[in-house]
Amino acid sequence: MEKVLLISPEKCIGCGSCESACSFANEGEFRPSLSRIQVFRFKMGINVPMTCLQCEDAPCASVCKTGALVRDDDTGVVNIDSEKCIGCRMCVMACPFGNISYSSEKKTSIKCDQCAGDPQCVEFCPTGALSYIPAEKDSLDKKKAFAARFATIVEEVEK
Amino acid sequence: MTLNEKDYLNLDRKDIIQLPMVEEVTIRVCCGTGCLANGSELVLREFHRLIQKAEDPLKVTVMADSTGCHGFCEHGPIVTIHPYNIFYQKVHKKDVEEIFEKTIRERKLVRRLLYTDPNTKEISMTSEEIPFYSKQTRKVLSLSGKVDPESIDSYISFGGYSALAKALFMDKKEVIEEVARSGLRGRGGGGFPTGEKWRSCSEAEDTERYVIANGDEGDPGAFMDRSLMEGDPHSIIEGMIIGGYAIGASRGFIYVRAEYPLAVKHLDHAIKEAQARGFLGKNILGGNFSFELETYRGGGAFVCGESTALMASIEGKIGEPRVKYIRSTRKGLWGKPTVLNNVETWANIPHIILQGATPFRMSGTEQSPGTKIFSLVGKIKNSGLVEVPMGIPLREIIYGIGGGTLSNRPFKAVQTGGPSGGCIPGTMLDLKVDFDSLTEVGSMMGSGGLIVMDDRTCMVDIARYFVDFLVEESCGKCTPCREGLMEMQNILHRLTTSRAAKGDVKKLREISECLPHTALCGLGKTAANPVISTLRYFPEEYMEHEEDNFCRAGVCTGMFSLTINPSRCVGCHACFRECPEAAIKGNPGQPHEISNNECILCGTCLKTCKFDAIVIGRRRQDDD
Amino acid sequence: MIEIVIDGQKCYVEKGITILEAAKTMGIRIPTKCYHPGLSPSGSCRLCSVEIKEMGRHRIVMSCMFPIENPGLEVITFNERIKKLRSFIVEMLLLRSPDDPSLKALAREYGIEDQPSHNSYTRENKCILCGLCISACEASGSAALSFINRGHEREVATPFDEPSLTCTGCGACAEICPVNFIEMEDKDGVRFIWGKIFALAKCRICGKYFATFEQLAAATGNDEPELLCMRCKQLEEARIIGHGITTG
Amino acid sequence: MFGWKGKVLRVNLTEGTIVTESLNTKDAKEFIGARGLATRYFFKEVDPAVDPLSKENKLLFATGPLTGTLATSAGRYDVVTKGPLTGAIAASNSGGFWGPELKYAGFDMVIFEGSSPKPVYLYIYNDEIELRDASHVWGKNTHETTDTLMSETDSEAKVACIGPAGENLVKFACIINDKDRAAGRSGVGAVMGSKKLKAVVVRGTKGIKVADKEEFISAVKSARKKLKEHPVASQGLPTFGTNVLVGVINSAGALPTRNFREAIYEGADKISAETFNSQNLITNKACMGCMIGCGRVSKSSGQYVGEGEGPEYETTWSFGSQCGVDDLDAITKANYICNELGLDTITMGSTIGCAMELYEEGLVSQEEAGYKLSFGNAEAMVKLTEQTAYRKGFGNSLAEGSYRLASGYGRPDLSMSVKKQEMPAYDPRALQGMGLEYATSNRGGCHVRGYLTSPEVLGVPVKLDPASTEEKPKFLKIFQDLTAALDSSGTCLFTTFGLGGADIAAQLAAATGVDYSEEEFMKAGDRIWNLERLFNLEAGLSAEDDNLPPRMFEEPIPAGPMKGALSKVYEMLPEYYKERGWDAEGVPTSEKLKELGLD
Repeated sequence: MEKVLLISPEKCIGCGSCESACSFANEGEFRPSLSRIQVFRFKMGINVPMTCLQCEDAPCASVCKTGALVRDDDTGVVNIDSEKCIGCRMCVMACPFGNISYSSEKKTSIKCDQCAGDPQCVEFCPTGALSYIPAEKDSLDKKKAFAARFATIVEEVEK
Repeated sequence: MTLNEKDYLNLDRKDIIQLPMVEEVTIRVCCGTGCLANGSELVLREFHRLIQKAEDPLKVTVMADSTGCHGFCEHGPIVTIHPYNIFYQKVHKKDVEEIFEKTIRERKLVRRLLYTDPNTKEISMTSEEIPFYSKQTRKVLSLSGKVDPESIDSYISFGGYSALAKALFMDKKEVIEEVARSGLRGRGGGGFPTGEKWRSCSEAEDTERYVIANGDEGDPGAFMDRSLMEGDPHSIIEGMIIGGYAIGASRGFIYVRAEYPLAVKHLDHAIKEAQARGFLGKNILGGNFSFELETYRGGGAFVCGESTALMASIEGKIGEPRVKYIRSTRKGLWGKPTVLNNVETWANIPHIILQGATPFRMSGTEQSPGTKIFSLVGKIKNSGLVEVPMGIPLREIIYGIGGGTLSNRPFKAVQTGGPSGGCIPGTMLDLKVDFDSLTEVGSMMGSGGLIVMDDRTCMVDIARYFVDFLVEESCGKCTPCREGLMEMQNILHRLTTSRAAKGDVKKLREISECLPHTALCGLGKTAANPVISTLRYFPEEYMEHEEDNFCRAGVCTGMFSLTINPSRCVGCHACFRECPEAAIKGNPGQPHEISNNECILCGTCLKTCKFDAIVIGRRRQDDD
Repeated sequence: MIEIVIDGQKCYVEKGITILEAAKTMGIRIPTKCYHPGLSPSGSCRLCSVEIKEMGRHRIVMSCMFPIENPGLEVITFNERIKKLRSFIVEMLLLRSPDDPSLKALAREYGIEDQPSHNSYTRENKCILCGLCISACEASGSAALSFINRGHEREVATPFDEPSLTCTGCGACAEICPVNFIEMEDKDGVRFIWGKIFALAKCRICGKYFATFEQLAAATGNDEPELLCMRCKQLEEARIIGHGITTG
Repeated sequence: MFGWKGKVLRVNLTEGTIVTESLNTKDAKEFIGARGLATRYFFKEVDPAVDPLSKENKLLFATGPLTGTLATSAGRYDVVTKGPLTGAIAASNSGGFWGPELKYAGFDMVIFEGSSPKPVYLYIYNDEIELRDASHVWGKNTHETTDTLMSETDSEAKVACIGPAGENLVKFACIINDKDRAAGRSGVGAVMGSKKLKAVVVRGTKGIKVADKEEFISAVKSARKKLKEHPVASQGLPTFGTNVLVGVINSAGALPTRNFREAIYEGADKISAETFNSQNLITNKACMGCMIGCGRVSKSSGQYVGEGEGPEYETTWSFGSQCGVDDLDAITKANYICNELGLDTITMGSTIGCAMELYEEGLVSQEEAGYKLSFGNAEAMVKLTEQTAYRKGFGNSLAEGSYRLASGYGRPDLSMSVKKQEMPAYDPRALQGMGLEYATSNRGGCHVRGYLTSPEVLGVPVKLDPASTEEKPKFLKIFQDLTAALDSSGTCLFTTFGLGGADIAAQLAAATGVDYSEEEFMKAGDRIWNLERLFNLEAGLSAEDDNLPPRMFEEPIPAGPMKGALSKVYEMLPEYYKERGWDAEGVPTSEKLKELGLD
């Protein structure tokens, strides 16, 4: 069953527990710099967690020449096989949202894989700003709305 | 020195022979590479000039042709005159007029240009009388030296392309089975049964198939493929067309070593002629079978002779070996089923098809039927190309055909199979030469090189020589060959230059044990063979080099001492003249002496002395 | 699925996968140097040897390339013979790159003394010629690198040793190099690699130089891509969303 | 190492040298980290008699082993030095993101020695560390400084800096990190200013490993669950912040008003959390890894227009009832000024309150003060706050704190301070336990050294009668030890609403691999407390300083639920000393020191 990781930035208090939990789950240590989710903290208490949207037509996967990035059609997750990453960083540049990064130290690109169905960022989010729910119409709409915010705001600015 | 009675008789006989009158005389000038290098083209031109300007009308029609290699290259340029079958050797431009006058006009022999056996002093008029030829079984080479390589008519006149015609009337499977029944094994060195290879390829499911002839002959001293390509190109082409028909290929490639421009020229010409005659191209001989053939000039590297590298090279990639655990017959050139055979193998095919498998099996052994061409070189009297039945004793080749070692020094070893082969010691002179027995003693057939060595050959130095060659030729792709060979080379250089370190021989052995199992391609896997086989048969020489700084063969500079045995020295003074350091003292006619203080142990006197008077000994402890 | 035996353990593997891949699924580690899961194997370092028994015959094969085609294959990934062969390869690689930590670690694992007793040359060029950089470059679509020269003189180079026309300066070659031999220097807004000088794109927000223009164009398919580093791109997106929260 | 990073950075500002040292692991185990461990280092290296603003004093920034992990609210660090306000050990604790960042850069602690000839800041990027010129930010406020330094170093860098107050050696200048988080008390910012150290900028990309991952995560999950289930931590603090206490403490008759002359405030409703939430609050925010999120993102309007964070309850009190001001915008604005200029809000507000009383007593003239400094003059309060940071006009007198101010007018008794540091927002006459806490606090008047308000008012973990002295010494010791250990672990005091020592000890043990039982953990707290006490004794303080202002004993609370109450600290002190294993003079006995390994 496809599930979506839904971000509700209005609920985020910017504690970064998600970053800690993510890095701990994926790297075995508390290391926000290698977290697959990043919290951006703005003035007026606005906090926005950013992580991979698992695009259906993922630009990162389409530029990846070694098959390190592949979208799993069952789960909808764009998975990364770090062993296959050759460090060309094309995906980093191709992602329009900056949601995939490259670690020189680990010699691989890193991105959210939703912890294989048990996202730890959600587990440790204290406010429900992150949730992991079945991909039903409602949640998909919300996810789309989240992504659509880029578009609407950009339009507004352009007007 | 006196000549014996027989010599006189022979001499007289040959001198007085009056050749019969004939209507047409054909003069064939060998234009194989060896002879060309010695000026055979000038010889041919001189004949042409003389024929044209002949003032008194000749009573006969005279033609002068070029031919491919005769094999007896040591004695080139070679000129044969037919129908008399006269075999003149070491003919130069200046001799042509004499031949023309004496043999063509006067129908007499030019005695000094005939072959004299160095052992028996017997003089031969025809090649059949020369032991070098008479003891061979020339099948594949049967037309070499007879056929004009640049004339398809010449080839056809000797029965060429009749095998192809026969094959095209056979079922494809029958052709393969005939080849399989013949027991022909790959002449490139691997010895893989050719019929099996063809069968496997024909059974691989695919739409396109290829045949390739490997003419990337690279072993030092080997030139049998070259002789065939230059001297009898049609035999190869005919074999390949038959092979292409049998496996269902529509394209073939002849991969020719970059350094063989003449071979390319002859092959290209032959292909054009064959196309013109309908032996190549669409609907060959009016049937359904179409086949295109082209030559491909090699990448100029030894390793290109390795099958995967060769195919990579044809594909336009770097001629480097590829790791393959799937046979080329399933996935070869451009991933398609491919039969790759050596040119000599291909040249065997018309014989098998035309005469049948059973006659083919008459020569050779059960497991290795047929004949094999060897290039016999080194410290041997008659060096050249020899074709012998498989299973022939080594002794027969070296003493029977080769006439024994130069200067009759003790035979020490023979290196077979080129750089990737191995040394067979003198104690194994009666070894039967075929694929399996050579492998058994730690050498290999390889492409058929035979390098003869006498007791003045240092086995460590020989290993160094081959390893030097292989280091140069290693493509460098895989670690063990690139680094391991280099490391072996370093050790061998130390061993042969008085710089041996303790454990060097042990390390050499270790590397030579690992290399065959780890290297990527055939070249690398066999690259340690020169070291392995010399270590196996001559370990004491290695230990002498490492521990005692001693080279018993007197080859490795500075690793021996030299004295003159006064009972053997006749005082010929030759060594005195050659010594670069004037270290040899003595008056002509009296035994000489070597001054240890001045001698630099270069070994020049050793090579100079005809009386075996120079004695090689160990160096004294304080010599350093 | 084919049944085979690896180190005495029966297992079922997909037909056609390599021994190395099969061993990995069983948690068996086989050392490699020229192998990279994302690239097609070249089988050139010869470190990953294993022994196989097929139709009664024992032989040594390179696990990174040997495809498992037939059931009943027996694989021995480690024994004295394999140890000897791998030690030999490690020693040979060390001759080129004696200071490389990963090679030194392998040497320790295989019980090789620090200084190979027969070490008779040291090289300036510490490249172990594994070819990963070339494969990576080829995979990335640039194919700017290849081997030149033969044998011991073999080297990785750009065509004619000139700055390559196709190189985008992505640096994958430097990243993938197992002995950190390939030099890539970013300084004062300029990247220097393989003799080619690239102007680096400067992030319009943080001002950091983050990529070559060539690579940006290649990745985005846009000749005039937005000059934003990954972090600032994310920041900008977050800012837009954050803006949405207050206004909406 | 696990939990700890195992590295200490030592920066000599006089010489401009930077050295990385290994962490003393024995001390780390015994003193945990942050407050405890830094105090241990400090005491070993610095003569307690040192002049706090001399170059011989040192300034230590220290994290705990849990700082930067997922442990409950583990975003904290301590600044340890000798306080210029108190002359006692100063350990000021702050949250935000700076402490974790220092850990991510690979360090447990930074020790500053000497003093720089010119303004500098330290930039740490993992292992790349350099002292940089800070002339261009010298004089700038903390927000400008933070923005400037982030833009010239790394957009993700974290900045701890001083404002003009620290530069001007205001005795209660604080250190501000992440713009609005303060290591507030005792004047640590002045020490930083005296060293010409404007800021410490950190960017770290490394990680923190824990000894037993599974054990740790399960301890964290269980502690987080408890916090989630506790109403104060999961609802009260996130919704109202600490301001929730305005109403609570006022109702308890313990809200000090007009320089502690009264204990209930008629304007309490106007400055309550409810009022604040409706007119000032924008949203709440959290420090690194904190699930409580008590931080206030706020705004002020009208003549006091502004944006920023806070105030905390103690600030609302100090600028509110302590000064008789009921204008939340003014209070909030004063708080913003303190954050921006680098002032401790408690001492600032309380000192102004003291000045107001001095004014009302006729000791300070309008001319001198520049304002009609009656209680309730919000405008004067806000303006004087700003003047204090710059030591302008009357601000120069205020910059010395209430004790020195009042003493200057011959009325030290009007300074509502202990050990020269102003008491916070809980009347010690109303809350006997808090009185004892103030009197015995190692850094002077302070509420976060043993927060007995919790049992005395909130009934957490048990309800104690605030008027009673019974059990207070025993409870206080436990609270003091727990707080010392907890501060040292790098976690936040507020977690104690839902957690006990065992919960923190379990997280600490799993993180570090050191076998901290609850008992060991509390003992470490005891050890730290005694160490601080030993420092103070050597610094010249004595049992006489375990005291409260005379008003607390002499002027009964005039009205409200606690009307008539006086402090009974003297009654509790002997028992407290005994509880602590100290002699009658308040000196730790040799047996006690031996027990703690401090001999």
